Amino acid sequence: MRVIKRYRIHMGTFAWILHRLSGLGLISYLLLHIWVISHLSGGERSFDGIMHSFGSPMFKLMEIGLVGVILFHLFNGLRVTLIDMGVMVEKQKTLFVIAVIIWLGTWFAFSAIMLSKMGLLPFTV
Amino acid sequence: MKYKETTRSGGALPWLFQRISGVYLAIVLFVHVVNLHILIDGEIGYAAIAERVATPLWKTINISFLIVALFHGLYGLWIVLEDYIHIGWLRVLIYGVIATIALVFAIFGTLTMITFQYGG
Amino acid sequence: MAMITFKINRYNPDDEKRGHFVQEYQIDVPKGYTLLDCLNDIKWKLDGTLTYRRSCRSGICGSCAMTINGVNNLACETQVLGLNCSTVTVEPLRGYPVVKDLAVSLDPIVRGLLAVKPYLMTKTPPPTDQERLQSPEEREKLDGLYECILCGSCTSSCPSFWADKEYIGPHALLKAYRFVADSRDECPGEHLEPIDDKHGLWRCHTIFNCVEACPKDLNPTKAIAELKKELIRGKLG
Amino acid sequence: MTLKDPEAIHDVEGVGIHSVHRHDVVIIGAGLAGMRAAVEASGEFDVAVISKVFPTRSHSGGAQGGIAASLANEEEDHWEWHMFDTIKGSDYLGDQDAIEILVKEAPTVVREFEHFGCPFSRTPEGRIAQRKFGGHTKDFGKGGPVLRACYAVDRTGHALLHTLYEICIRNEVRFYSEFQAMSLIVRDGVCRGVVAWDIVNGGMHVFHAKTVMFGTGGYGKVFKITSNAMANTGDGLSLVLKAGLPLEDMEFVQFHPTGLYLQGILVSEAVRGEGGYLINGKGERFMEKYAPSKMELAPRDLVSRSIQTEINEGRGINGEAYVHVDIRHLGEEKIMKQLPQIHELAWKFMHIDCIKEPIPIQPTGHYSMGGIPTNIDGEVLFDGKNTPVKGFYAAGECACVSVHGGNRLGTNSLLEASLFGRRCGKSIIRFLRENRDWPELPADSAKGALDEVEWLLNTDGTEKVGEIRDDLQVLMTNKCGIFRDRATLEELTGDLKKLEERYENIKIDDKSEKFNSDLLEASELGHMIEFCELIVAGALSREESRGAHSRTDFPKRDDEKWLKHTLAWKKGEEIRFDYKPVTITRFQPQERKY
Repeated sequence: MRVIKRYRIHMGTFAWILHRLSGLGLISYLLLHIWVISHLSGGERSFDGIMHSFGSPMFKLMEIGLVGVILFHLFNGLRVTLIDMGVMVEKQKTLFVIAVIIWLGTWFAFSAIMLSKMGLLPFTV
Repeated sequence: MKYKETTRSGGALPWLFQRISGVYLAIVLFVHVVNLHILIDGEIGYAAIAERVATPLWKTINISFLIVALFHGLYGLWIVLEDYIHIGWLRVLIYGVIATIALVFAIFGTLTMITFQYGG
Repeated sequence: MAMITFKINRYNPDDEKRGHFVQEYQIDVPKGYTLLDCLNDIKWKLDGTLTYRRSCRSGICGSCAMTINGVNNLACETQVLGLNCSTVTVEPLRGYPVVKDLAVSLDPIVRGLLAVKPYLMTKTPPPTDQERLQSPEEREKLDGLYECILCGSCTSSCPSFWADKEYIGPHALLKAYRFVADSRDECPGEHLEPIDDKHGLWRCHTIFNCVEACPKDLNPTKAIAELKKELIRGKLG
Repeated sequence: MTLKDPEAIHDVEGVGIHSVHRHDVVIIGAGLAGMRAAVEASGEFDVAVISKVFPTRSHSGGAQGGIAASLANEEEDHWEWHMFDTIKGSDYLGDQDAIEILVKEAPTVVREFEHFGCPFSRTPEGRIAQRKFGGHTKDFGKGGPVLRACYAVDRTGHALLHTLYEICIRNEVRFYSEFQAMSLIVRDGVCRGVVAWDIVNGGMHVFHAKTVMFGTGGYGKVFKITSNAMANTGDGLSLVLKAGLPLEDMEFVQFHPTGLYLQGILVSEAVRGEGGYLINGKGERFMEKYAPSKMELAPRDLVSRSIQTEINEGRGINGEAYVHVDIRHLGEEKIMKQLPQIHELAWKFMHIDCIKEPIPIQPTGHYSMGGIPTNIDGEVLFDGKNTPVKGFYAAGECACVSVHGGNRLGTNSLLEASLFGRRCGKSIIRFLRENRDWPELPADSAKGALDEVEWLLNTDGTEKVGEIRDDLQVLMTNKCGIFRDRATLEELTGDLKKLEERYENIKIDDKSEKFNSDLLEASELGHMIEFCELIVAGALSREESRGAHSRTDFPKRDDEKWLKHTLAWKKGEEIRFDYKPVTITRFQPQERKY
């Protein structure tokens, strides 16, 4: 029989796993981003060309996802930094909940703005 | 009764810089995102971007952002990989690859920023 | 009374071929029975070959730490009916070499502990016929640090330790801070120096599994945060 | 292993050459006594500590309330007062020369612990804090309870034990963790080492030593309801008996008044020291009947008898076999600050919040006053004339100096273990400075132990170890507990013979060598039956009530006949007794009232 080697995932573990995954995602994006921006040197045609290929609504929606990942990494990172500074170490779960609330709140706000710019919302923000 | 005689790699200062850079990135990124996605109306195109990239202030911010983000991201990547990879030669190889990526992209990105002239 | 099935992860070092396997035992569990009571029942009545460590059965010696339903805890402090399930999975502490059944090697715990020079270090000799003075406020700083029973639950639950077997472990870091925080210790650097290492303090990624696992409700992550501050302060002069 | 001696290592039959170790000092047991001795001797000599559990798992760590010393940090106190209390507590059976050393050196020992780094609780002035404990009084018993027990919250034993382990690490003491001592090598009155079983890897090891010290602890596990750890099976006592040496005062067994109901887990005397009440089924503070002036802070033997009497006479809570200890009136703040572990234990094991509810308790087997006879320097004695065995020492619960006599006062055990452990260390140093030669190691040293293991692994009977042990524990609790009388003790003697016969017919399930706890439990059971016979025989022959030994058929203390220590040997089936006088220096025996 196979040996079960499981360990219950606590909130802190969950935060850590998400932080790592989002971090890995972001570093890939960063490298891509630098490459895209480098097209500025090639002049308007080159830049708009590359931007155009990312301009489909599909990519726009993915961009909203990207903002979500960035914001999670950002707020959880701030949580970790606060803990390292000794702030709310004993209340890390509360701190995580707070971080998640702020994350979802800001993400929602950004999404609304971006969607309205794309004209996907019936109203403008 | 000694633990392990290794050359101490420390890690204190990179650790600290990872925190500081994280906070710096949080601030700059916020400005960046607000700037690009809220203040710019309509399509993000060459003109809109180029206008922002051309000023010396934005150049400085962008270059520092580039380098700090590369450090933060790639050092983070290294920490993650270091956790799981314990084969000596593989570690050296990966470290080398990451360092090369960091160097290449830092130079590449910086050159883009410095050499760029709007309308030129 | 309730019939409970215990799925126990077993391993016999004399039977390497078979390796680890899961064996099921069923016993009637009366109210108030701890997991240790159940293991004893199984060992004494059903299967004498079942092996685990135990001693004080009152949660102070730290012998019987194991992974119970996927979480580390002391068997003697786990009320079986309080788990509210008809099947209880019992495994040896994760991350340590298994010696036999639920008994694991303590070497990683001891190695980490020895590394931090876990003893009070002073330069000035103690006063004769008198204790060193320590105010109640200074003493209070040791609360939550000195109570560690070295059961190994924390280090065994730490994903950093799972990945890096040379990681010193939260138990050792907690012990290091127990001395760094002691107003009587005059050589905090001696405890800090060994942990300023890639297998030391900096391997902690504030995952908090150790806090969840500690049967004594201690907070190694908090101690680690304090140690990080202490070390950074030292580096920056 | 250091080989300071040019002599070649001796061959021992049946044991591989790599399993023969040599150390100047070999200490069995890593509790307070053993490790304190190790700390003392390790400065100068090569010390090895053998323990069947990892050092910090030793049961000294289970002690909660405190360690006695007349530091007078909180109020006036004198060693003479402490001495009087200890002697009166012992029901005048304690040897007063030893007690004088105990109380005089106590402050030094406690302060040394502080210097080692023990996290004692503190007074506002920054000194070691002290609390009240049963039987410790002011002004030779005339005043009220005195603040004498130095404490680290309610984890004193834990704090002391871990501190000692830390200092042992500092002193580079060699630990052989998880080695079970199987036999003691004594030939011609000279101790030459021990034989021990490597629990983790299996295999017999011989430890050749110039000096051996026992700090093997007590045997609470012979009782069904006990505060003791499962490791407390009194192996050391049996080893000593098998080596042909006597045991002293084995009939004196302390029952702690407050063990958690049915579990026996210790509820520290600090609970009463801090002001807890004992309440019976009728809601009365019944101690006023038994000890009108000291109430709950009377010595343990008296309080245990009082509780048992209440229970026996139907005044337990709801008529059941328990009473309540109530600390609700102390308030949440004091409970959480001074007794956090009690709060935790009551919650985890009884699901009782002691801030809001009283804790159900019953007396629980706790401590053995008797043990291996030693003199004040920790040297083990051979006979009633105080002849020491060369190179053999003992301290702690396994030893009998005797400072506790018929009944031990709370907090004197941590003190005795560490203080006499320290004295053992010092006399070991003196001995080793004068005796540089290795005693000869007989080639057949390991034979007894090897035979025992082989028999245990191969015996093919029908009895289960667990069942026999269960029966032994129930019998000992019911028939040799707080109250004893001739009829039941005689019955018990017969019962033990039957158990012994059943033990001959056991079978163990686990036949492997590595980490075979089945094997070790079987061996431990053999040990327990062995010395239980001595406890019962001693209780049967001592026809008086003194301290913890309470004969319902002889309710009075009889100084005329019984102001003396029992020494007992076991030769085959036969038990031989001898007696030695009690040393009385300052305080003449008087009636004992609280």
